[in-house]
Amino acid sequence: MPEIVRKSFWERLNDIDRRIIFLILLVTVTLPLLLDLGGEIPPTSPVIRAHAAVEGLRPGDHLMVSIDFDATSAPELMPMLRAVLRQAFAKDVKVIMLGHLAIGLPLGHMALEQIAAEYDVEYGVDYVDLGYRPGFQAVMIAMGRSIEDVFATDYQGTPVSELPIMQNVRSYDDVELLFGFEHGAVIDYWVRYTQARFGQKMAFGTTAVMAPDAYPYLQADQIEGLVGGLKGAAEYETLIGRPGLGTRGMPAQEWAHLLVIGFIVVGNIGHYFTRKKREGGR
Amino acid sequence: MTRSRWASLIIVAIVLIGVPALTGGSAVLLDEPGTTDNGAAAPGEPPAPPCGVAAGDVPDDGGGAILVEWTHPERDAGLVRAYEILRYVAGEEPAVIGEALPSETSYVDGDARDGVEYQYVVRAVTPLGSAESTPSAPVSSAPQWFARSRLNVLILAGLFSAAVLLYVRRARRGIDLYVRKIPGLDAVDDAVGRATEMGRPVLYVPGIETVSEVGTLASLTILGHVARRVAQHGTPLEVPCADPIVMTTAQEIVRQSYTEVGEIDRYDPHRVAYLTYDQFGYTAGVDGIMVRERPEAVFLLGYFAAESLILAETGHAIGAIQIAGTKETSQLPFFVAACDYTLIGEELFAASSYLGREPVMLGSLVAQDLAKLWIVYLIVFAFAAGTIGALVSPDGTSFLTRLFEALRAWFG
Amino acid sequence: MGSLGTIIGTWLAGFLTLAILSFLYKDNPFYKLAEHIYVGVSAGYWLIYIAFFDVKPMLWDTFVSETGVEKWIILIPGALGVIMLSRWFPRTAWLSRWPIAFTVGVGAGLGVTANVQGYVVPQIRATMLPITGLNLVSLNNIVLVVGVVTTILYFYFSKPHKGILGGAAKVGIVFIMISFGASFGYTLMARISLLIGRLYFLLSDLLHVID
Amino acid sequence: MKRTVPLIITFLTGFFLVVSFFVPHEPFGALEQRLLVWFAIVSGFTMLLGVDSLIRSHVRKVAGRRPGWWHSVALLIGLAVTVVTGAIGFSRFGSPFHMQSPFMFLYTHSIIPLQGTMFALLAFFIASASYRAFRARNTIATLLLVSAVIVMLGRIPIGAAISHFFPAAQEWIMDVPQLAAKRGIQIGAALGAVSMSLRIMLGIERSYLS
Repeated sequence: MPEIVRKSFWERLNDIDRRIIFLILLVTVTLPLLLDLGGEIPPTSPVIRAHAAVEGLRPGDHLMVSIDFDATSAPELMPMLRAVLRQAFAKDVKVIMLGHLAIGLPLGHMALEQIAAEYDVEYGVDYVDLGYRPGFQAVMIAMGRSIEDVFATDYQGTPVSELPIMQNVRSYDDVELLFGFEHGAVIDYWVRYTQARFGQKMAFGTTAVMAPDAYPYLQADQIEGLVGGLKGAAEYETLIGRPGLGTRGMPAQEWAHLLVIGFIVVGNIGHYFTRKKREGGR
Repeated sequence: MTRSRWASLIIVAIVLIGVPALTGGSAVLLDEPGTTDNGAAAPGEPPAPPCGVAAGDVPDDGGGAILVEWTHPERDAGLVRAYEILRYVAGEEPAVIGEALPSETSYVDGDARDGVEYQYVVRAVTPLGSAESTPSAPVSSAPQWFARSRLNVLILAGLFSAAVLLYVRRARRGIDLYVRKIPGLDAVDDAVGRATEMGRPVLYVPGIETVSEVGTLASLTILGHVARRVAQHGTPLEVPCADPIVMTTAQEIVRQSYTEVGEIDRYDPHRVAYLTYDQFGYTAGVDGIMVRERPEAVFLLGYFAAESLILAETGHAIGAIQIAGTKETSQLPFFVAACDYTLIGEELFAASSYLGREPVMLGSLVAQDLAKLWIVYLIVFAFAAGTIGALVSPDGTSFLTRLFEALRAWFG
Repeated sequence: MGSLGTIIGTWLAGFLTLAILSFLYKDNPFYKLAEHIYVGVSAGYWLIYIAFFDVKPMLWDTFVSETGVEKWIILIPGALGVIMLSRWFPRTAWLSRWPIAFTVGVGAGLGVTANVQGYVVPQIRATMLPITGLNLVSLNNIVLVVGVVTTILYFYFSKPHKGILGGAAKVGIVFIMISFGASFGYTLMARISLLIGRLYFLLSDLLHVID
Repeated sequence: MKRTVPLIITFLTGFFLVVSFFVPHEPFGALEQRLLVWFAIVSGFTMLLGVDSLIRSHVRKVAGRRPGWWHSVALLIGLAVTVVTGAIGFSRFGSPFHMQSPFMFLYTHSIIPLQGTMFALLAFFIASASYRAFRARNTIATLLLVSAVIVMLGRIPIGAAISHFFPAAQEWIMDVPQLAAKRGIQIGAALGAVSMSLRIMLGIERSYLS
């Protein structure tokens, strides 16, 4: 007979409004970000080596930074980029940015300006953004002879001959280290052309998915170091002593994982009890 | 029932046995590879040159390419920066035409003129100077008429095509063919029917790829069927497209379906519309259509990437019946989790045959089954041959082992 | 762009981010606005992108730089493209079936060989595995062969799933479900790092709550 | 004419692509590349039809003052501004994709965050889908659930901290049963795709132009 059946706790839990799930997830991810709950992530050898390569630069040395990713991999690669830029500026190392992904370069530029503002550095003197030129293989090879041949101007169109930072930089010979941030095949060309041909020292940050592919380069000592995924970024931040998105992101990542598993468990408990009730009522 | 339980039990047993075994065995994988010590003292003189330089025409190409290979005993010393490849024709000076990594022992010269005889020299470049090999024998490049490495593809594709045509012909002659139920496809008409009853529209999402992706073509053929049903019932049909070619093709198909059932006046081309080529812009737009138009039936058929779950969850939230299908194995789990019916891989391609129930089309399904059966036989045969061969003579000399290896080699 | 541009840009980005996130609560005018802006801007973006990276280099630049036959051959797809535009005029709209037929033909032609070469041949080869003795690899090989074979048989259409075929299909569905569960779980991490990226933007770049 | 010519075009295009696959000799070897370039050019023109369709449908909404018409105004403005900035970028910097181009400013501050946020919605939907869908209703659903949880745990450091079972099991499930089912599905789907392509090439399946 029809009557108002009060829903049991488990039934209500079963049909919970999904917005409550959204909210719990939001809180779970936001809290570790806000409160900096992440302990330090102990660095592993590939990251230690990458850090040491930058650390080995002396004031006035030139670090070339290549932006070879776009928005889809920014959550993983931006924390590394920030960490490397901070380390470089703190050591008075001069930064030359360029990139082989036209649509990704604006991201790198934003990070460069942001981090530069934290330090007492000046555009054109301590750092420069050369921008993008099409045809990355040709660009890589040509820079071995003359950077100015390819990048006659910086991203704003200022001739590099007018930029103090570029006065002593003619080719790879004057670049002490290259740090590439990669989410695709460009890394293979950096190694194949610039490392093999010109003996350029280089280190890379890659997405977690790409890292295994880049590992052989590290094992063969073709590259100085390798930072992979958000975890690698967290390790790098530990090494420079400036916790950032990597360090904060890792606990957020873990918590969210555990939360989703928790959801599955709770959903199943609810399912178990309501099924008992359904079967009992029959 | 009991059989499925047995099957699951077997699988669980395999998992339980397999995993601990792996836990024990994978310790090596977890180790950090040590840094190799590279501090060997550099000898004070240039290394020995590369040797055994051999050049030959690149097979299976349209000409214009020569493959150069060499060996270099000194390579392990870690001294070599790069190899330079030099080329010349008789009577000319050798000139550098390219470079190879220290780890490489071959180079493809893609700039050869067919019929011209070239000789190659490989030069090892080290900080202590460079060393040149003796030149290779003269060779020339030539184009080929048939890519022999693709012979296996030709044979397999040829056999399969023949089977399809054969069974299509048989079907034409009126032989009755059985096809098992595909739940997702049986639900297509129900879903359209329910939308009609509720007076709500039908939303058809043909994926985010263009027509060069076969999954999109499959989706478009199913669209024809859905559009006919929709036209018969007079239910509104929305087809937002992410690709303009898909849009024009879909417009043709939908218009044709309306014409066939004599309802061309009801056809509104503005409902088969382009949104944007941007993956997530399209997703945002389709989500908007879902929450505002409240379709009762949602079809997500074709090529999908990460947006699959965004679309399927929004569709679930508005309470629509959802029928999804794709061949992208990475997206299938999300459709299975959020949709009422999911067409998995081949079922998507079977759909147009199945829905049409045209004997001609069903013939091609039978041919596909035949091909699957043969693939299964082949895999099982190879398994048996390889296993028995290995057990009979573990040193790999038995006839069966060689047969097994030959079979594998034939497949590439 | 000066710093004012960056500030405006950051606030625009912040507004759009929040507007899209608000969809999780329910559809609302802000989401609707962001959605429409997204569709409009990205449609324009891809129009420019295709014009600049497809049509300009492939059609225009080729036509300008090539000499001889190539110069004229490249006009064929150009003509097909123009014919496609005949859809604007109802009387000539039927002509657009020619370029449509061409594009569908490309899809079909690629579909025949690419699927055999890309999937069938390498996957069969990779599944030709033996037992070589009592070891882990052999065990994995058995599981793999059984899994592939039964999954293939799950898709057998022209016989009822009874008897051996029925049994195989049931084992197949077990493998399929394990596979789907695993893929689902595997993707979780990447999705969450995307959310972390967005929240970090809001908390750091926009609100400056964290650095 | 209206029906036969398209069928012939489809057949010939498909046929030449197949020939090009097996015959490297000129002029066939380069046909595949050539036809793909043609395809890209045709789709470039078709993009005009797409944008035209988008504009018309929203102009109709604005003209008819349909509910929410001002959203359509926003869409049209967004579209127009993007195309105009693209043109400015092209004329002033030689490329719309130049860093200084206003087109890139728009890209950076609207498309990137929009894309990123839509993508990030997935984190929420994956949570709600797991809550709802992973229920131990029967043996098969239980397997789905168990393998998902094992892989989820195996991918985070905590999983390894609880037991080495999780990372190892995660790896094994991904490498063996997961791969097996994926292969089975792909082989079947590939056969389906080939037979579908054949039917289209030979005109047996012709719903796209019938």
